[in-house]
Amino acid sequence: MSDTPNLGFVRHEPIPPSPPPVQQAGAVKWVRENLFSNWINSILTILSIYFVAKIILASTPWMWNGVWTTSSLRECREVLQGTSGACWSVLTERWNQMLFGFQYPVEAYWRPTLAFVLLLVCIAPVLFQKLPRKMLIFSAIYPFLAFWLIWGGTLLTPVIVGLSLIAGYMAFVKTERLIGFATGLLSGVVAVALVLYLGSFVTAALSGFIALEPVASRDMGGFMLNLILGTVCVSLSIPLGIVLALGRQSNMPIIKGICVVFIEFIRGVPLITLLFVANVVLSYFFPPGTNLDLILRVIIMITLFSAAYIAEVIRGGLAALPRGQYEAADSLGLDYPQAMRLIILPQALKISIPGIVNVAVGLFKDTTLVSVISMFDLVGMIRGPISSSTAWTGIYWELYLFAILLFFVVCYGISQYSQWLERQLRTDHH
Amino acid sequence: GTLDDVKARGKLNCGVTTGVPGFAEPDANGVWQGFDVAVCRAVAAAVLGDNMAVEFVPTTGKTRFTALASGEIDLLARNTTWTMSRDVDLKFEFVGVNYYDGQGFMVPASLGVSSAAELDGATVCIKTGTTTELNLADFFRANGISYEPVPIETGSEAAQLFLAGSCDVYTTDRSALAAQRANFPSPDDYVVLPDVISKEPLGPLVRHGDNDWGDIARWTLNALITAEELGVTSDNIAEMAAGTNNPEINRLLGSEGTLGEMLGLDAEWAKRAIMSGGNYGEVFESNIGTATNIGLSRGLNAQWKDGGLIYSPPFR
Amino acid sequence: MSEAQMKVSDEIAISIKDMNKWYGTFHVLRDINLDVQRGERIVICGPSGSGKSTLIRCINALEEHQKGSITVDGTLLSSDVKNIDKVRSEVGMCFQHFNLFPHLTILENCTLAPIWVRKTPKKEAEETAMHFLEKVKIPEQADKYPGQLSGGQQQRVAIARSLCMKPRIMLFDEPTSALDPEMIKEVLDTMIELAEDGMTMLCVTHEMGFARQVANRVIFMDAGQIVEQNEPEEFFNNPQSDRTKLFLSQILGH
Amino acid sequence: MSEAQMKVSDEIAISIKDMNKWYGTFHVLRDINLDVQRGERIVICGPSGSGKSTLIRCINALEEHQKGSITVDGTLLSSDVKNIDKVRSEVGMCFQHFNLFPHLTILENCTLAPIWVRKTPKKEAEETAMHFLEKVKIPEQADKYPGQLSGGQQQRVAIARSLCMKPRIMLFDEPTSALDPEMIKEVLDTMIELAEDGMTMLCVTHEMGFARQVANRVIFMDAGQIVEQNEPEEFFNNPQSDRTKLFLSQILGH
Amino acid sequence: MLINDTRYRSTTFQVIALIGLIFAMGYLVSNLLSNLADAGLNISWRFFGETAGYDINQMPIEYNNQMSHGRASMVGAVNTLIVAFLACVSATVLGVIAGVLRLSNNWVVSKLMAIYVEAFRNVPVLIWILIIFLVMSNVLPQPREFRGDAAASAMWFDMIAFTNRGVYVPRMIMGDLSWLVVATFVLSIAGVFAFRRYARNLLFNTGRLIPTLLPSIGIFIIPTVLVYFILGSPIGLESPELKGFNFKGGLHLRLSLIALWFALAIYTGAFIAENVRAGIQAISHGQTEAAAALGMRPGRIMSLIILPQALRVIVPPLISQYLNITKNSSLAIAVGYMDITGTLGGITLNQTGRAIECILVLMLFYLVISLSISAIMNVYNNAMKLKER
Ligand SMILES: Nc1ncnc2c1ncn2[C@@H]1O[C@H](COP(=O)(O)OP(=O)(O)OP(=O)(O)O)[C@@H](O)[C@H]1O
Ligand SMILES: Nc1ncnc2c1ncn2[C@@H]1O[C@H](COP(=O)(O)OP(=O)(O)OP(=O)(O)O)[C@@H](O)[C@H]1O
Ligand SMILES: NC(=O)CC[C@H](N)C(=O)O
Ligand SMILES: [Mg+2]
Ligand SMILES: [Mg+2]
Repeated sequence: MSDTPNLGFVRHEPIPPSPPPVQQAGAVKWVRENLFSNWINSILTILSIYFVAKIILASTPWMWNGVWTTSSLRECREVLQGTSGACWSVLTERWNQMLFGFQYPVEAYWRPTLAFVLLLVCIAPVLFQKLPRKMLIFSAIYPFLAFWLIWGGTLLTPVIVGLSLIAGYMAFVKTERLIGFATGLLSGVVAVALVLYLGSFVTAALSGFIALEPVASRDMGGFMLNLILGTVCVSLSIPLGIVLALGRQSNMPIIKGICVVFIEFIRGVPLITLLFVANVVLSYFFPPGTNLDLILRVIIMITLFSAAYIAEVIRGGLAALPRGQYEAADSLGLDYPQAMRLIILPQALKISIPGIVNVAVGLFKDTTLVSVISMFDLVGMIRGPISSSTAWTGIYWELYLFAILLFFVVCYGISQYSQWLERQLRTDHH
Repeated sequence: GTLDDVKARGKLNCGVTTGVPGFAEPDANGVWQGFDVAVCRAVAAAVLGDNMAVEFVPTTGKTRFTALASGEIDLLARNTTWTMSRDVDLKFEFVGVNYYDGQGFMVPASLGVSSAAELDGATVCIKTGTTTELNLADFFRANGISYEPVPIETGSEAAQLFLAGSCDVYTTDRSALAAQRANFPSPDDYVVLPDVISKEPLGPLVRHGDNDWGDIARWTLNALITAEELGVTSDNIAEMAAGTNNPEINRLLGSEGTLGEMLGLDAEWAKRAIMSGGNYGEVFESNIGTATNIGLSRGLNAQWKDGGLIYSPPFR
Repeated sequence: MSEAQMKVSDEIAISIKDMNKWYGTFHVLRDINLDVQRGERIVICGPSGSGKSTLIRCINALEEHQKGSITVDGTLLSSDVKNIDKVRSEVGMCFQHFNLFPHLTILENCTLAPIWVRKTPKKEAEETAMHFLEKVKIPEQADKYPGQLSGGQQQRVAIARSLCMKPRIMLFDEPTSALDPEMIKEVLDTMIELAEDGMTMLCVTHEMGFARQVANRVIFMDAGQIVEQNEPEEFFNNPQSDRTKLFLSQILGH
Repeated sequence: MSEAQMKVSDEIAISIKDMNKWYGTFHVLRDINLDVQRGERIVICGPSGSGKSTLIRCINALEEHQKGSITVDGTLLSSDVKNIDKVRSEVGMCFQHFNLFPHLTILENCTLAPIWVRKTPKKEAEETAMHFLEKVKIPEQADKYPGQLSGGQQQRVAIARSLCMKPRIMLFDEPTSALDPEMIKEVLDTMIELAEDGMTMLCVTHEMGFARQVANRVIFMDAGQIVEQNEPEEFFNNPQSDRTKLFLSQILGH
Repeated sequence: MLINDTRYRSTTFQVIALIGLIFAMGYLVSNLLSNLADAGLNISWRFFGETAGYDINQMPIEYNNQMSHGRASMVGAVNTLIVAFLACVSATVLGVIAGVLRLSNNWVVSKLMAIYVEAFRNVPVLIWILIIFLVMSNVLPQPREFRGDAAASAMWFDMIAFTNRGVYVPRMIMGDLSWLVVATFVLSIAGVFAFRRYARNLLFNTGRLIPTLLPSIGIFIIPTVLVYFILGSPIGLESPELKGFNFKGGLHLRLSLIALWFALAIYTGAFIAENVRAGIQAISHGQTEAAAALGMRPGRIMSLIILPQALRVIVPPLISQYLNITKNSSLAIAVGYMDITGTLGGITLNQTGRAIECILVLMLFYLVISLSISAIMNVYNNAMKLKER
């Protein structure tokens, strides 16, 4: 130990804080470290900057010189006189068709617009747990309101459907407490059917009562159709997905088998083939005389499609719950439906929300495939009526950029939300 | 039967093309117009008394037959060629011919091609799922020349590719070629070759088996044709309906006989059908005739008396 | 120890006869015979894997047994769901990891089963729940969520939750083994209080102090069998079998 | 303590002069001056965040310093990759979380670097590896994967892995703090054995028993500075600064 | 009641479910049969043997319009596999590069990659397919613009022509002894592997690390080139040549193929990039540090430590992306690429009107592919599972 230096050294006052050396801070350092840290990086940086600059130089004049006020491509070309420039006027001319399709009555555009604005209000409390829970009441009313706004007709129709659901729910709750889940379900269904049946007389008698001009499903089009298909199918597929997920988790081999076959089958085939089914064979499976229109058949198939994917997400959520939760529910004497409804699903669904949101984004993008079976969604409008119209044959960049923008805004927004939610779930307690 | 369904629904579901100018295309207000559309409107007028009570279902070459077979539409009026296999094997009922057509080729004038036989090695845009696809294969095989098919779903996309020069030739029914060419930015740069490589009798069709409904569609079309033959037009129909001294006109317009009842309709069915868009000639002229920018002449589609093929069985 | 002797009646609360259980081909429980009088407090101990948890879980039918019979409060545990439901509503259970429902408040945790299983009106259920929460000394936490509570508090909530079903028998499966030392005491205190009220209790635990103070009987299990049972004093001071001696030397030697 | 006194030579293994380091604008290490003789065994302690790990990591260039110099075995640590490689092959390091490579067997973990960095023939590398695995007393685990071992075993493998590179200096960053109490001992025993073989060691640890038994010198760091350094006996019994006293009272008071 | 007895409870439920399923199925099938009967149709597979009558532009296997619908479907199936394979390979390359670059410490590059990933992930793939298709058909020159002395466009190196009908590239013409060249080429690929193995063993045995990159390239190229010239250039390149309306000769990558291939690759590449990034980030930094502390260089750390571990994380989602590519390739129909959806599900369906049969076979085809891919994935997952206690 003899020659260890500085033994017993004690520093009495701390050294005052000192700034780091110059080359260690500021913009210079940032540039050196982030752009030119070695020669490969430098080359990459220069290449990328060159590349970006080229794109910007090429596209800005085109965008900037854009023409906004002509009524056909020919006029637009004349105005531009050979200089590079976009014919944005196709957007000002046809924005309404791209958003609402070409058959939706112009004077009723406010209705779907309002419906989609309210949609934001409706899903806000579901997506953000911090908002007041009272807003959920509006979320519950919303589907009926939106139906009325978009499809029109008398307000009585959605009101009666709503009432029938309430009646069904009451009947279910009452009977379930007295007798049991299965009976409750049955009486609920009976109550719904009864109210609907009685209600149909009322609507028939009072079809003009607070009525909006009715619009047929096949008149829906444009981006509105994408949004309708997206929201309707995802909402419908969640209950179905839950049932499938529970079935797949079940230890009864036959039920499990049915669910597995269904899920794997749907996930194994492309959506297009399912749309073909909706388009050309589904009608054969309905009793003779039923005539569901195309949009309904498409909704059925897309719902089945997304239900299979959502079931897999929810299955993950169910698997993530500790066994103890199931056992605690059992030992308290809760039966299977109660345990699922009160204990398991609320937790599993919460874990699954980010996954469900991802499926929803994917599905929303996939709604463009309906253009392949000649429905006029946003892409269908662009490919069909707009580009084949005499005035605008030959234009594509402007139209598709608009479509890209719309989809990007919606999908990017949603996926940012789901990432936020994932971070939230990772940190939050209870 | 379909008649009852249509009456109960109050609307006729009619399948049309997704957009061929002059034949079926929604105008700026979204109202469907065209030669095929007129047939639908006439049937709706005859059956429902309202020529606007039609729900137009746009179909592609691919979806049209399943739409009809599955009952999604009651009547398909979509420049569809009457072929034996469609009639017999696919179980449809063609109710007549409203346009006698043939398959033709359109090429850019600058190509300097004057006959289809010079098309060896050309790239050909073609609508899939049509008779023309098969005709084309047969034609090139028969002539021992090669080609490169570019299959396209809808007419508008085919036109886009053709205009961009992605294919040298665009082939389909000559009527459709003319219609689409009329819509091109500079129609004169493109020519339709003189060759006609097939017979394409285009007509409306219904499902096989429901003969009552088929009769209504068939005789509505015939009523339009007969009206032209007898000189009944939308202008003079009102006075003629009051009664004329031509008994066939009287039977047609219901002032004499019970032809309407036999169809399960009222006596004025044909009058309404004709009033909806005029007689066959009027429909032709206002939608695709020489006065329109499509500019098709009657040709084969002139009345038999004028040397054409348009010929209706008698109303008796 | 002396206070613990009170209120043991002759009525039989649980009666297990020649009970056997297999997991697949693995014979977990062998010829278990056990009668528990109403008001009795039994502590079960034994090495890990000896089948203690399994035994407890068989009693409220979380696991089914394959041979022999279990009768709880006169109800024979058979494959009839009605009987199983009856037994479960008579028997409360506390788990090692509490298993509170994290998405419900403490109060909702406690009222859930009374409302849905016992069909008690909500108001009444909440009153009962507050009563038992007071008993376990955390009424002020009623509106919090389980995640906001310490382990000891959570376990006490779990006990209160079971009590809200007004069970006549309570089962505990190592209720303190997931807890930090400071918290163990608060949970044991709650259990002792419960014992003093005369609750019939079966408790798997290695807390020997608790066993001494509260139990009427200590059962030692090994390899799926009940090896030895005795009053606590006798059991600890004068174990009969070698296996028990070895085991006691290990856990008391700590 | 006495055995620990052996084999300290005059040669200087590590010499740190006026070393400063910043993370962004945060001044983590301030004017560090430290000379380590060959064979010396130094324990570094201090409150969390005081920069102990950072200091250790600067020595084998896992972090770069911005001012001052570090010389290891005569090699000046500059931005020259050659020098960094040289230093790293002289200096072994053990991390708090072992950082074994989970996709390789224990033996492969130990032979990877000798083969690819030192270009030792595989056979020879394996022999060396087995030798060191025997030294840390787990030769029988050679063909298992890290995931199949307990924490203590994993840490011993990590030590063996470093030793296989035949380093002249070993750095340890809280090698035992992620371990259960039983396992701490087996790792410390290995380290003590290493110390007895005369390895130069720098060890961040709060195991004061270890420090007393093995260290030649204990260094106390606070706020990025070396506040005090002394022989262990002196350091523990007679700390000079108030900061040290406070710190020692906390960790020894346990 | 059976339902109250645990022994029979689940059986009872299952029997009820089964009966329900049978009834539902029966109901659907009876509807189907009665609807078909009403329409006078039937289910029949005869059409598969009948003459197709239509032409297909891209024929990887022999086909002409006198062959059967079954044959046409097979051409379509092979075309599906071709585009799926091309897209899988390019999406992987693109995704790996973008994923790695996104983690790069070069700010510009990583931001660019982030933009790429977000832009392409959040817009429907159908739009990308259509855009690439339209842009290429409108921007690229027509074949006839290559004609004449003062042609508006020229071929690259006189060999490659970019036209708005696709890209024409040279094709290899196999001469008499060409099999020898091919054999040499195959052998030299084997040689590269053998050499790398040898180098590895050399390192393991003697500790000598010989350079492998240049020798590998050498072994890869030199023997083939030598044999090629020794045999007197038996393999010729057939360059495309403008003849009549189109380029003749060479290999024609049709516009529809390119649009579909590129769009699928770029779109899926964005997803793969995210998987790659997540996979690399999933490997804790401690692994890198431990390896660095052992004296390993960054390149070695990547290849010996990070990649082997990251691959386990990356491969399963990668394979499900391959599945997505295969399924999305059915969008071929939007640009007229003659895959199986275009032949069997398109023209054959239209011409024969056998909708139910065609769609059923179409679904089965995709199902078989999907199930095989997932089977491969399961095998992989099981093989690669990290050993745990
Ligand atoms: N679901 C099961 N399937 C198969 N074997 C099981 C299952 N549950 C428990 N076992 C086995 O049964 C035996 C008894 O388990 P049990 O949990 O009852 O032991 P224990 O006495 O409670 O032990 P501990 O003190 O560790 O909780 C153990 O060997 C265990 O591995
Ligand atoms: N990469 C980094 N970037 C910025 N700050 C860092 C980084 N690494 C460490 N620090 C900060 O530097 C300080 C010293 O960290 P260091 O890990 O050296 O402390 P320590 O003494 O080892 O503490 P502990 O006992 O917790 O391991 C801490 O305040 C820490 O927050
Ligand atoms: N242009 C069309 O789509 C119809 C083509 C042709 N007349 C057919 O019926 O098949
Ligand atoms: Mg246990
Ligand atoms: Mg540290």
